Parts: sequence; structure tokens; C-alpha cells
Amino acid sequence: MRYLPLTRADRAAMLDTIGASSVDELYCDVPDGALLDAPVDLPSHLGEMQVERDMMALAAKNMGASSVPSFLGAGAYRHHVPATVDYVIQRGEFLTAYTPYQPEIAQGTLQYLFEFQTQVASITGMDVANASMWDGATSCAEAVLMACRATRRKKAVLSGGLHPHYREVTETYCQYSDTEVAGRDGHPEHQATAEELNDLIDDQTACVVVQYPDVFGRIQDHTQLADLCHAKGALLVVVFTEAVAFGAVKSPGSFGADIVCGEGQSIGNALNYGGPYVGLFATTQKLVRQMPGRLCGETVDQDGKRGFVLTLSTREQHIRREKATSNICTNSGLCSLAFTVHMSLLGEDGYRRLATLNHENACKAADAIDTVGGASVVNDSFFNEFTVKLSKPAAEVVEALVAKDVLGGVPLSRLYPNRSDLDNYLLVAVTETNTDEDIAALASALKEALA
Amino acid sequence: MRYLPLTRADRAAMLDTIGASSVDELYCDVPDGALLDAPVDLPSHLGEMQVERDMMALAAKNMGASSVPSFLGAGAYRHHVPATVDYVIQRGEFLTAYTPYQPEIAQGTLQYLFEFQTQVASITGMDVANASMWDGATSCAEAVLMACRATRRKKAVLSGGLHPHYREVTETYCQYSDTEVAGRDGHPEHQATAEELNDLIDDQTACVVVQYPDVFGRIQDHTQLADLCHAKGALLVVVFTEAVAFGAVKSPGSFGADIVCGEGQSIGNALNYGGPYVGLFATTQKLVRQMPGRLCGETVDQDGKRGFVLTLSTREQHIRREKATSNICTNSGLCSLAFTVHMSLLGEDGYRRLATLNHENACKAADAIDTVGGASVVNDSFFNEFTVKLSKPAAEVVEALVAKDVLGGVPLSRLYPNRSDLDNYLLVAVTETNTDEDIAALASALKEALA
Amino acid sequence: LEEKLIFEQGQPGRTGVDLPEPKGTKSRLGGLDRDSDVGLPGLSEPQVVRHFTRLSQKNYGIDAGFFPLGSCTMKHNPRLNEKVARLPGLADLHPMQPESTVQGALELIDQCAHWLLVLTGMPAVSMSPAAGAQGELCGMMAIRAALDARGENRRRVLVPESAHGTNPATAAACGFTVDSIPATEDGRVDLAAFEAKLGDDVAGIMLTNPNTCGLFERDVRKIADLVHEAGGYFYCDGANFNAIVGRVRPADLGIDAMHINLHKTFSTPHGGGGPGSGPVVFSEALAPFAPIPYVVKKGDGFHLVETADEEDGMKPFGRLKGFHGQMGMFIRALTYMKSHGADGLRQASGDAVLNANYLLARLKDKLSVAFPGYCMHEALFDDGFLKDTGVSTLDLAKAIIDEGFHPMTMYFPLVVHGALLIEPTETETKESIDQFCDAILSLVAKAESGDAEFFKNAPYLTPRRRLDETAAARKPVLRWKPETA
Amino acid sequence: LEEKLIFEQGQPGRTGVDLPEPKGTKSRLGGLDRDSDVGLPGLSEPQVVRHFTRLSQKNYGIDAGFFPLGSCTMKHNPRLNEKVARLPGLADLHPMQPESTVQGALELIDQCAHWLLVLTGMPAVSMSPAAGAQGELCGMMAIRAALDARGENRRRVLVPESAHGTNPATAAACGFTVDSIPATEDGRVDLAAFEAKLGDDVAGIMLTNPNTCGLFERDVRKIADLVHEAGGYFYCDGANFNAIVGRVRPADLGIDAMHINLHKTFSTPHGGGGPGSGPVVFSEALAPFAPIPYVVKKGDGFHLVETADEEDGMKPFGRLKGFHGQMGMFIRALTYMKSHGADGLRQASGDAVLNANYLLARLKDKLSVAFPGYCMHEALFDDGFLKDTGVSTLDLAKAIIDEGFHPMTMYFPLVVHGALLIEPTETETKESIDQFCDAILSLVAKAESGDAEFFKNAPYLTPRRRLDETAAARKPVLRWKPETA
Repeated sequence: MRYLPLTRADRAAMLDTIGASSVDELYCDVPDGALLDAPVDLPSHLGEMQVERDMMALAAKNMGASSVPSFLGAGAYRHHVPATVDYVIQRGEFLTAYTPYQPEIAQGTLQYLFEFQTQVASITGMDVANASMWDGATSCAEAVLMACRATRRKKAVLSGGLHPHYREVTETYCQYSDTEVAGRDGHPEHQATAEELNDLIDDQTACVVVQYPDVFGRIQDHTQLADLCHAKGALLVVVFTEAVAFGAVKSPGSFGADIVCGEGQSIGNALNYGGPYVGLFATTQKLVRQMPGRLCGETVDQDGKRGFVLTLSTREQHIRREKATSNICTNSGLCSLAFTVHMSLLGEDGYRRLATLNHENACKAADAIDTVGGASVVNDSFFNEFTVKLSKPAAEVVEALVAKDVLGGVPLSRLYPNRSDLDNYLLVAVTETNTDEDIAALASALKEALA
Repeated sequence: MRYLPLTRADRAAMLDTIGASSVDELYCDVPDGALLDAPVDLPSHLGEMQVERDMMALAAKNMGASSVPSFLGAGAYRHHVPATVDYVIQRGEFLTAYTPYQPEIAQGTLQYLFEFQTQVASITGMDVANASMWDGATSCAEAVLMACRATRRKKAVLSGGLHPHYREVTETYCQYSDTEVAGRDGHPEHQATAEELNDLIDDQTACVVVQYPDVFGRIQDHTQLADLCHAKGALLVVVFTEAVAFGAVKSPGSFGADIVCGEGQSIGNALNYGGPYVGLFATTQKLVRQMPGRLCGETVDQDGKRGFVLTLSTREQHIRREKATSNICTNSGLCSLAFTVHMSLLGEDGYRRLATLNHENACKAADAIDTVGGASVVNDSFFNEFTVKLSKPAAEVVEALVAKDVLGGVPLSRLYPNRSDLDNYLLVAVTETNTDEDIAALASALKEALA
Repeated sequence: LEEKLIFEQGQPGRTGVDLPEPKGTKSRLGGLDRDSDVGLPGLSEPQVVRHFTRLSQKNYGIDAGFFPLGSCTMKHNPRLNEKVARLPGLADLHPMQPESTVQGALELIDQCAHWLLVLTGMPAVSMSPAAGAQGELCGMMAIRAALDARGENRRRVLVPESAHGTNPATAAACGFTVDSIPATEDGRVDLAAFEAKLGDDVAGIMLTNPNTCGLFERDVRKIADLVHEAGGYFYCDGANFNAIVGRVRPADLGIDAMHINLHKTFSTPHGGGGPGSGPVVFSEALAPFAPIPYVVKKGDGFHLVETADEEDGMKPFGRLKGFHGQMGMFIRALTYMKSHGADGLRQASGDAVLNANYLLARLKDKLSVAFPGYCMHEALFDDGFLKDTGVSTLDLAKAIIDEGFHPMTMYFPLVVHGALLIEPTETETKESIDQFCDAILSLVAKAESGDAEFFKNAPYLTPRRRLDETAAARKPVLRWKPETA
Repeated sequence: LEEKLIFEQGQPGRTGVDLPEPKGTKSRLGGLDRDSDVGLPGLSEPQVVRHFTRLSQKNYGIDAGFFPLGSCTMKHNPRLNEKVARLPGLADLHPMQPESTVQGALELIDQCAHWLLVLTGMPAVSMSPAAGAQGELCGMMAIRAALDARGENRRRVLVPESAHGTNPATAAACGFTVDSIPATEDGRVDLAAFEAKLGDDVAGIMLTNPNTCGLFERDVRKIADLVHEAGGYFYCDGANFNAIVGRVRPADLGIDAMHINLHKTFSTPHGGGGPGSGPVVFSEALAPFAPIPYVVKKGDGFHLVETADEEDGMKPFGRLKGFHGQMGMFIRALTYMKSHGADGLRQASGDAVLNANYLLARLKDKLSVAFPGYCMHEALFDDGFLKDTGVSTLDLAKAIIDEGFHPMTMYFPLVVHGALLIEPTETETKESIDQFCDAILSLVAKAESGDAEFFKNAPYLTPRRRLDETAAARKPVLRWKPETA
């Protein structure tokens, strides 16, 4: 087997040194009958070419989102990833490294984590960020738990504009830790005001969680909400699913958010059918010791040279065990590297221009869709995603579009299976990857499907 | 522009230091009127995504040899290249290095060249090999020129079994250096014997060039020919187009060849529509100083540690100018690295097994084709390629196969456009990449085409 | 040359991308148009490539050399897996595409699940967890849900002292209290102490097997029986499953749930800290509580269940992450499993154990072995052999770096004083293990010869020497900030 | 850790590939079945990855740092080009596929040719040559063929002393004799000397422009006119075309043939020694003699001409290589050209010249400039400034390595004593040029301070120190051989 270097002669010599008669003997502690004496019932080893063919056959059964006009968002976005990004993350020194617990020989990983943290803090407008979480949804759940720790309270208010997956994950994380999750149902045609959310805040409320832009694509100023939260001793958690947006809109930090967290997939990472992605997590200097996850900090070495180390690990599970701020261990290292490289390529000008192009393309698509009979954009404001009301159930329309080789959007019924009032709404995302031809194809396919 | 880092401010500051008023001023030596004052008539710069789309559109207009059953050879062979190979050659330290003229910081390149030379010498059965040539055809031409230098003679005898491209390139290289090229036309149903070739050797003959296996796929023992050559003071040059073959057949070195050269594409290199490929070139210890191209040799450094350097460069153009053994400068560095990595993965067992699998697959295909009416294999012997006689012109049949999504082989008329007696012959190559289904598809498509 | 931060290298107006000029469309951003700089530096593409190339050159990876980090299983990461994961038909799928357009993806998840089920002998698996730690959460939440469904208020979870820190952290996150079980002299669970702790408030046990001392828990079946008799569940931390893949099926040991770290077991790259993936296999008892989403066969095709109430008999405890799990890791793991096959996987675990025992045999006379007998995939030593040398485990490890190796795991597990946990993995050659052992033995000789000062200042040859971690933690600098004038 | 040769690492029975078991078919190898070992070592895949990773770590590339090798143009190699070259629809084409199945490939070659023609202003191009040196061969053979067609027996070729070694080697390979032209005080062709050498046996001139001293040949048009009047042809070595791309069209200078090194001009990676690609542009006079094969438009599609007598009016001098040229390099070059566009290419050459002149300006007071005035894309110094220091050009270059830079080109061109030829290229930042200049200036100060011994022994920090090249050449060891017992 190509990965296994031991030869028959090696094995014999090694057993001899050990003083064992066989490899099976080394398994002598396995209870009687539990040690298998033959391979399990699965296929035998295959050469590289055969495996590749197998996997290509599976790939061929899918319709790649880049092979057709594609307008899917709802928490994952197709963006162009520069070739440099993929080259860098495949370099063995990054790909095959471990968590940088030996900083002397891990300055590469540590320095990019420091750069990553600075980038995340910059785009969110916050003081500090951690070295990544698993994804946006788990970041959101961790933010709620952190808010509970920081405020010593046990209730979270989730806005109706929060992505249903984020809500579900947060509820799942909270359900066994005596944390109450409150909130109202969202609707694309009704956006909760700060006052409405304020009504749900009580003296046990640790935080209010809003999404910005929200799951329906809307953009709302949360300055007033932050003030209301702070007045009642609660924290404002701002969640996002599209990290490109902050190149065009004001940062959550500028609202007075206490925790900003969300999904970083948009920068540097492929769609990957949902994972692995990279959770971003930022907060204020004040709350830094309540943060979950790894943190990289600057220091000096024995010779006085600047260097980087993992720090504040007394918050973490491997030191603090059951009293840790989170059980997270392995995070999204390589995805955060992809984020860092892509963000470095973009820079100030590129990041802001990318955001502008996304918004302009979305505006173009919204206008095109509005000309289609039976379809109307419901958003007053949006970044690169908006909700369309259709004259037919969106799931049916989406299937009809597939037949025309268009991935037309995400029906809200997929996200809200038990909300029949949302059946006719379609979530449409438009990025810099969508050409004018793509938009025309969508409009024309929609027209046919709705006719 | 993403590759150009100078900012407007940089340019101004730099011009200031230089004391020039503009970049145009730096071009003051350009004759009047020749300095353009605007971009030429070509498109403006494009982003990565747009360029990629453009190039993908061109790619989409081709039928990839891996997307259909494919049996093309005639000097280029589709083999499976392990993923490791492509990873290694893309590492920046290899990809973006220069010719290793500074050995202190080029031991990576130099050591693999030393390994490459050893591998090439091993498979050809020769004493030494150089650090690569451009491709098999130019290697062949250089071998003839080298034979002339070594023997101080001016005539080369080329066997009819030599690939027509190799013959044409050799003729082109020889035509302006007073070197006569003799030989006879080849035919798939008549193979020149050693005696027939011997008749062409005279006292001005520097070398006889044979291909092994020859262009029609036949395998012939050249021991007797070597003896005949040596008896008349000529060298035997053995050329090959399929480097995998030596895993299954006796090495040319075992025949007494003086120079062995050919194409190394089969190991580690993609088809690339014909280039870049890698010429292999090996010879005897005696002739080493007559070799063209770069050579890497072992030595020690100041501290006595083993190291490698380019050596015997007094043969080369940058030292010897018009008296150089060749004008070759840049060779096929990265292709030779791909060869070295792939060969290292194969090792003794893998290389020999790969050859066996190629031969077995070819036997299977030959048997399948022989069952098709109007098609018969003419070869008595072959490695992974053989000639088939058809009842119709092969070029027509190949086009008919394309319509059935099969790349069925190379018609001899493509290689010998002026030999109408060869119109009905088809050259079929079969490698480890061809499945049983591929072979069945070929046989069945042939059957239909010949019906 | 020192490599500056990107923030120190940028110039305004420089960029590493070329994007079309915006058209100047009137914005519909709800009046929240960004009105200030983000604060990102501008670098050209060549600068970015060079920066990250240089950073990478300050890192050590498996590709660079022997990496015997115990319990982390740093085995070879095949490039084939990376190549396959980038096939456009796999990498370029949106998680919310209509099911009809992702049948290959769902089949792939199902195939990956099938391999895991056959290898563990278990009836069900949740592919959702993002990493091993979330796998633990998944397993423990299922236990909590099952207890809730039984209407039982059991809240105590037994965890051996030697467990990974994630175990107690996970138990706590599920609302359980943690009760430690001591170890025996030979590094296993103290069965008597364990039995004594059982009771009707016990939710279950979290046991790592092979355990973190690199030993197989001989009494694992008895432990399973006892915890089941007591009405609790058996959660197995599968971090060390790689030692027994294809040789022992966890189902045959009586476990109820076990997570599998795909990177440790099936070689998805660790990537300097992730991404991971931690599928959890379940017994019949826990299977109904597995979280959404999950894939089921339906007719000729595959269906993704995304709602809790869709399937009869299923009572999912919730959702653990956005979308459907770490697809990119499933692709790599499946590629790895198919490459090895049933025979190769069995060979791999055997070779891993053989390599570890060979290393143990070569070092046991000079180093102090923590526990007697054969080890599994990793060999554990305590710092007894360094006694009176003035050299600590840490010092020794740092000196190993200068020899061209990555150090072993230090000070874990906590049950052993100054632990050194060494895991060569199956992809190392005998030659490289010999080289490593020779280096260790010569360092030990050096330590014994009294040159403690040498060790205190090691490493000497690295991009950075020992870093001041205390200073970093005392006044944390967690981001770059522009110098204020 | 020293990295052994693969031949020293292998073990019989180990392999890095898994191939199916052969079936044992009776062979049809003409009785020549191999009956002895090849002598290759057996390594596992992890060993191979580690071996070549470690080797790579002993190399310096553009990705690692500043690489100002004059005349070699080591500019940034974009990864996009590598990615595009690997598209299955391009990389996976067999050169002998039927034309109908490779229309995209032929169109790509045609597009690449079109860009080259517009940038040079020339009417024809041969895409065939495998590298710059073969491009020269192509150009000079066309000249020879044109002369033969005219029935003229001209055999003398004029070549400036400063030319690349390939120039005379190429001329000799085409049966010409080489006659050297001296240079003027200011580094250009001595026009009077040149004129004096003209005669009816002169086949032409081979002139590099910008020349190898990094200077534009002011009298290039006069040279062209004179050689044409004398009945000869003007071959231009296009190695330095990168300095004038998009700013000066060679056609406007009167040249008849010029090769273009795609790696220098359009950034195909040098790869430690190739592959290159050297298309040659031709004037109307030489166009008919271009070698086969070539692409022509035909109806809606493209056609590959592979025989000499197919096209009316064409008289190809032959064939230069197997198949149709370095397709993989055309893909990269075209990707590069499209990325830059007409505007970006013009900017690139301007920035290259600006960077070189900036470097010249920063160093000219301390180093001795070879020739007065502005330079083009590279700055040339002689070793005058090292006089009496006991430090040679080579010593200085080796000391530069320890500063983290690749040295400049040394001892070339030969017309300057102890030459240092420095080419920063357009992809370097002002900051990196400043760093390099600062380092050079401080080394020069050190040399002047009399510390010659330090320089003699440099470099100190490299994987190997100075290597004994004499020993290597005296008794060449060109391959590994097993130790004989």
C-alpha cells in the first residue's frame, strides 16, 4: 500500500526487537472474540487512478454551481477565489502542520492567525477577534453562551431576522444549559423594530441577537437597539452570514455591538456543499477573557525578537476542563488561512470594490426580476441578497428553473418548512460571479416558470 | 494591476531620485517615432475571473483525451500521473527558481537532477545521462550531431522505424551542418534487418539510429546491429518514444548502444497537446564530454559536506560560445522534476508493474481488434502500441470514431502524408488508463465504422 | 530577513486583485453605506505570495519531517485527497441546491457513512459534527435527550482522570456534572472505583479507548455492562480509534456513542488547527436522537432530512451546525478509505501499533516507561529518567526540535508526571523511527552528562527561540494597530 | 538532518503507487522481456513527498525573495497561469487528436500568436521553438533558407562581443561563421566597426536589443538599414524584449526575425531550468521559410499545417521539434497577456525600466556604473568599486546570499570587467529594491573597511557553503552507484 512503508522484512525485524511473535500479540488486551482475524466487509485497496475515477463518477452526478447561472445564498455565497489562495493553503508547511503549540517552529501559522484576527476585527469594527470558530451558526451559539457568562444571565432574545440554522444551533446549544431562548418569528415583509425587540428584554436577558444584513437580505441600523440593550444590562450580538457586506455597509462595531460573529466562507473559501467553513468571532477589549476559542498574541522570544504565541489558554478546555469557556479545540485553521490570504490580496481597495460590485450586480438582478410578471422584490434595502415574492410556491419554481439549467435561489420553505405563509418567497443572492447573461437567464427562466 | 506593485506615489518618488521627469524620458535612446505613446490595439487588462472564463471557453471547445476512450500514441502517451507529482512541481521553491548557477541556494534542484540522471541512466542501461533536453525529437537530432563530433564523420543512417517527426527534426538540424542523412522508408509490414541497415553504413557513417520499440510498435533486438556499427567505427543510437517500455523490455544499454535518447513525457508529464515534454539523453562514460546539455555532478562544499553542482560546463554555449556541443540553454527543468518524482513513486516494483499492465492492456486490445472484420493487427511484437491494417482509409475511420466519442488512434497518413500506401494503417496505443470498457467501446465503434 | 506583518507592508492604492470599475449605481443599502476606511493594507499579488511563502517556511509539518505528537496522529496527508476535494462537481456545490442537483454529493455522504458503520459495527451515524469536540457534544446531547425521553434526571457523568480536556468541557456544556475516575497502576480505569461511583444519578461514562495513555482498556466490556446495568450510557471518545480500525469494532465492546476524528483516523489534514470533522456512531438506543440534518435513501436516490419531525421514530435533539457537515472532509476521508480498502486500513492500524511498540522497545531501557506491557499506537513515558539532571520534559522537547524533529506531546496525559507521549503513526519508516530514537538517546545521554544549561536554552536553530508566553498572557496584544503619531 | 538520495532511502518491496496485480498474460515482446532489475529504489508516497519537500526547502525562488538576476528576468509567476494550464480541456489533449476535436487548442495558439504579432508589429510568427535558444536556431535557419533561396552563399554572421553565448553557438549550428563586433565606450555596437565588417559574404547580424548591457541600441535603425543594404538580414535576440513591450515594436526598428522568451517576457515559470518557449516573429522576407507545423484559419475553424508543401508560397526550412510547440507555455503566456492587457503590458515594461533606473540611481555613487546614461530594465556595474578591497564580484555575490537575496548576474556580459548585472523586474516593490540597495551598500562599506576574509568565506547561512566545482569537473560523478562490497 503506497502510504505504508513497512516492508515484510521491516516488520519481522521490528517484532524481533519488541520480542513479540506477531502484530496480533500486541493487541493482547482486546477482550476475547473482539479481535477480528480478517478484514471487514468492505472493498479492498485501490490505486490512485481507480479511486479518482470513483470519486469523479460521484462528482458527475451533481450540477456544479459554477456550471450554470447560480443565485444561491442563504448563508453561503459563491465568490471568485484567486488561484493564489489555493496554492498557499496547499503548501505542506501549512497543510500538514498541527495546532501551533510549539511556537518556535510554528511562527508561520501564528503570524497569519495574528493577521487574521486583525482583519476580522477591522472589518467588523471591533477591538479583537479570535482565531476562528467552526462556522457562522456555531459562532452565534457560542456568542450567546458567552453573553450569558459575561452577564451571568440566562436568556437570549433572537431576532426574527436571524438565519433559521443559526437559531436552531443556538437553541440546541442552549437547551441543556438552562438558557432560555426567546424571540419572534421573522417575516420578509415585516421587520422587527428596536422597540419591538426591546419589549422582549428583561432583567434576565443576557443578549439580543440580530443579523445584519438579515436572513431576508434587509439592512437595518442597530444603534438604537444597542443603546436599549446596554440600558438594560444586556449585550448586543450582531451576526452576519456574508463577510463581503462590510466592504459596503457600516460595521456592526459602529453600532455599539458587543459581540460580532458570523460566517467567513465568502472570503477565500469554496462552497464545499456546506463545509468546512470558518466562523468569525469578534468582541470588545473588555470581554476578551470571556471569548471562546483560540487566541494568538504578540510577544518576544529569548533573543528579544517579536514573535507570536497562542495565549489566554487558561480559558480553554485543555487547561480548564469542565470550566472552559467552550469545548472547541480544533477550529477552522486552514479556512482561516484562506480567508487571510484572500483578504490580503483584496486589501482596502479590493475589498470595498468587491462589495460595491456585489451590490451593483444585485441591484441589476433585482431590477430584472421586478420586470417579470408574478415576481416582485420585497426588500427596500439589501446588499447582495434579497427576497422575491412569487405568484407560485418557490420550491416548485426552483425545480422548474433547474430544468432550464438555472439555480435560481433558495425557497424560504427550505429554511422554514413549517411556515406555509412563506411558501411563495424566494431568496436570491447575486455576487460578482454573476454575469449579465446569468441575470438575463434567470429573468427569462423565471418568466417562463411563472407564466 | 494586481502584479504591479508600484503606486503613483512610488513612481513619483522614484523618478525624483532618478532625476527624470517621466518614464518616457528613460526611453530616450529609442529612435524618433518608434516610441509608442499609447497602448497597442489589444484588449485592456482583465481580472482573474474574466481571464479564467475566457480560457475555460477555449478549453470547452476541445475533446479532452481523458473524457472519452482514447488510444492515441505515436510519441505521446496518456498515463496516470499521481497527485503528488503535480503538488511537488508547483512548490514555489521549484517553480520559481532559476537554473542552479548558485549552488549554495539551489541544492534542491541540483540533487533532483542528480537523481534524475541516475534514473535515466538506470532505465536505459547506460552509464550516464544529462539533465534533460527539450523533447525526444530534438534529443535524437542532438544525438546525431554528437555522434558526428565523436566520430568526426558526417553521415547518419536513420532506420525506417524512426518516428517521422524525429527524422524531420534530425534532417532539419543536419541540413546546414554538412551532415548527410541517409536511411530507408519504413513500412509496418516490413522491418529492416540489421544486415539491410549495415549496407548503408560506410566509412563516413557516424551513427545508425534505430527506434526501440519502433514507430510501428515493433520490438527488435539490436545486438547484432551494434556489433556491425562498432565494426565499422560507427555509433549505435537507440531512440525511444515510450519511457515506460523499459520496465518490460531489455534496456538499449544491454544491446551495446552508444547513445540512448528519447521522450520522457510518459513519466510524470501530462499530454499538454504536445509540449512541454522532456528529452532524455544517456550515453557511455567514454562519450560523456561530447554530450550536449547540462550535467549535474557530485562534489563537496567548503565544510566537506556532499553537494551538487552543474559541471563540465566548458561544453556549453555560455562558456564555449560557437564551439559549444549544442546551443541548448534552458532545457526541461520542471518536466524532469515531474519525471523524477513520478519515477521515485513508482520505484523498481511500480515501474515494472506499470509496464506489465500497459503490455497486458495492449494485448487485450489487440485481441479485441482482431475480432473486428476489416481490421487486423500487423505486429508480431509490441509493447503498448501496435499497427492495425484497416479495410478503409484510417483517417476516415478515425473521424467516424470521433462521432462515437472514441479517440481511436493515429492514422499513419497523419505521420506520412505523402505515403498513400500507408493510408489504411492505424496506430493504436493502449495504456494502464484504458479500461475494459474503453477497449470494448473501441472494438464496437471500429466494427460499426468498418461495416 | 524578518517578515513583517501585512499591515506593515501595504501601501494605499496597491492591490492584489483586478476588479472591474463599478458603474456608480445608486446604492440601496438602507442608508448604511460605509463612510470610513476599513483599515486593510494594500499589497500586490507577488507580495502576498512571497509573504505567505516566507511564513510557511517558518512552519514545521509532516511533509517536512517526523512528527510524533502523541494523541494527535500526524500521519501522511495524501495529495490525492486534496485533488479530489477540489473537483468542481464536489467543491462547487451550494448547500442549498435542490436535491435533484446534488445526488452525487448525498451518495458520497452515504458512502462515507457506510464505511464508518461497517468499521465500527454500529447501526447509525451522525455526519454533522464539525470536529471531534462537537462530536462529543453530539454524543452527550444524544445521551441527555435519551435520558430526557426516559424521563430520568441523571446528571452525573464519570470521566477518567486521563481524559482529554474536551470530555469534561463537553459534559459540562450538556448540563452534566463531572465525576473523575482514578486510574490503576497500569494506566487503566480502576474498575472497583468505577463500580463504586455508579448509581441512579449516573448518566454514563466518557471513556477514551484506546485510552490517552496509549493503552487498550482491558475491562472495556465489563465497564459497558456495568454502566448499562446502572441505567447509564457508554460514550467512547474515539480519538484513538486509529489504533484499532479494521481490527476491533467498537460495537463489539458495548459502546453507545463514539465520535471519530476524521483527521486522526482517516488523514484529513490538520491544517495547523482544522478544519476537523467528527462523525458520531450510535447504538440502537441512541440512534433516534441523532441531530438533523441526515441523509436517507429514498427510492433510487438520496434525500436529506432537514426537519426534526419528518421521519417516524426519529427524535433529533436539534441541529449542531449550519448546513450538512464538513463535506470537504468527507470527500478526503472517503478517498483515504477507498485507497486503503478493508485490507489497507487493517494494515495501517497494525503498522501504527507496531511502530509504536518498536519505538517503545528501543527507548524503554533509557527512558522511564509509564506503564508496563505493550502499548497501542503511542508510547507513554514519564520524566523519571530526567530526575536529577536538571532537565525538564519541556527542555528535552525543545532540544529535539534542533535535531530536526517535531517534539512529542508533553505533559499530557495529566495522570503521569512530566509525560512524554510519542506517536509515530503507520506512515513512518523504520529508518525514521530509528533516527528519532538515536537522537533521543543521545540527548538523554547528554542530559545525564550534566549539561542542563544546553537544554534550558534550546532550541537554537529555529526561526524563533523560546517565546515569552507569560508576557503574552499578562497584557494580551491580539491584533496589529497602527502606530499613533 | 541531511537529505539522502532516493537511492539511499529505498527498500526493496516498498512502493509509492498501488497498481492492480497483472494477470499473467503471455507476453508479446518479441522475446526481449526484461530479465534483470532496473536498479530503482522503492519508496513509499510519504517518503517521496517528504524528500522533495525537503529538497525544495534548499532552493531559493522568486516566491522566497528578491531575485535580481540580470538578463534572466525573474518576475512574479502568477498561480492563475498554473491553474489554467491544468484545465482538463487543455492539459489533457493529445497532440495527434483529429483537428475537429482540438479547435479550442488551435484557437488558443492563434490568439497567442496574434498578441505576439501585434506587440511586435511583425507579419508572421513561428510558435514552434522549444526555448529561446531554439528560437535563435529557428530565426537563423530561416535566414539561411532565404539566402539559399536567393542562391547566395553568404556565411558570415556579425555578432557583438556582448552577446549571449547562445548567439554564436546558434550561428555555428546553422553553418555560419561568427565575426565579432566590438562595443563603443558607451556599451553599444560600434557603428563604424560594424559598417567596416559588412560585405557580400555577410548573411546578417545577430543583435540583442535592448542589449545585454541593459542599454537600448540607439543606432538600431541605422544598423538595420546598413545590413539590409548589404544584402543581409537582421536577427534580433529578443531576450530583453520585456523592457519595451507595448512601448516599442521591433517591426518599427527594421528587424527580420526575433525570438521571444516567453518566460522572460510573459512570465511562464523558469522552473529551475525550463521548460521554455521561444516563438519567433518574422518579416515578410523571412515569413515563407518558417518551419512546420503552424496554425492557419480555415473557414470558421483552424487548421494545423504539418507538411512542407501544403500551402502555396510557403517554403518551410523543416521541423524543429516533435508536435506543435510548447502548448503549456502558450497557455500561461496568453493568460498573462490577457491579465495585463495592452495597458498593463505597457505599464509592466515601464515599471521594469523605472525600477532598474531607480536601483541604478541608488547605487551609482558607491558602485561603478559600467556605462553612462539611463539603463533599460537592468543596471550594469563593473568591479571597479571593489578595486584594492581584495573582494571579487563573486565574493560580493555570495555575501548577498546571506542577506536573504538572490545574487545578481555576475561576469556577464563579458565586455565589462567583473560585471554585476542587476534586474529587479517590474513586480518588485520600491521597498524591496530599497532593502536590497541598503544591503549592497552596507556590504560595500564592509568591503571597503578591509574585511576581505569575511567575503572570501561567504555564504555562511546556506544549506551548503561554497562548492568545489573544480573537483566536480575533474573527475565527474554524474550518477549514484551502489556501494560495491
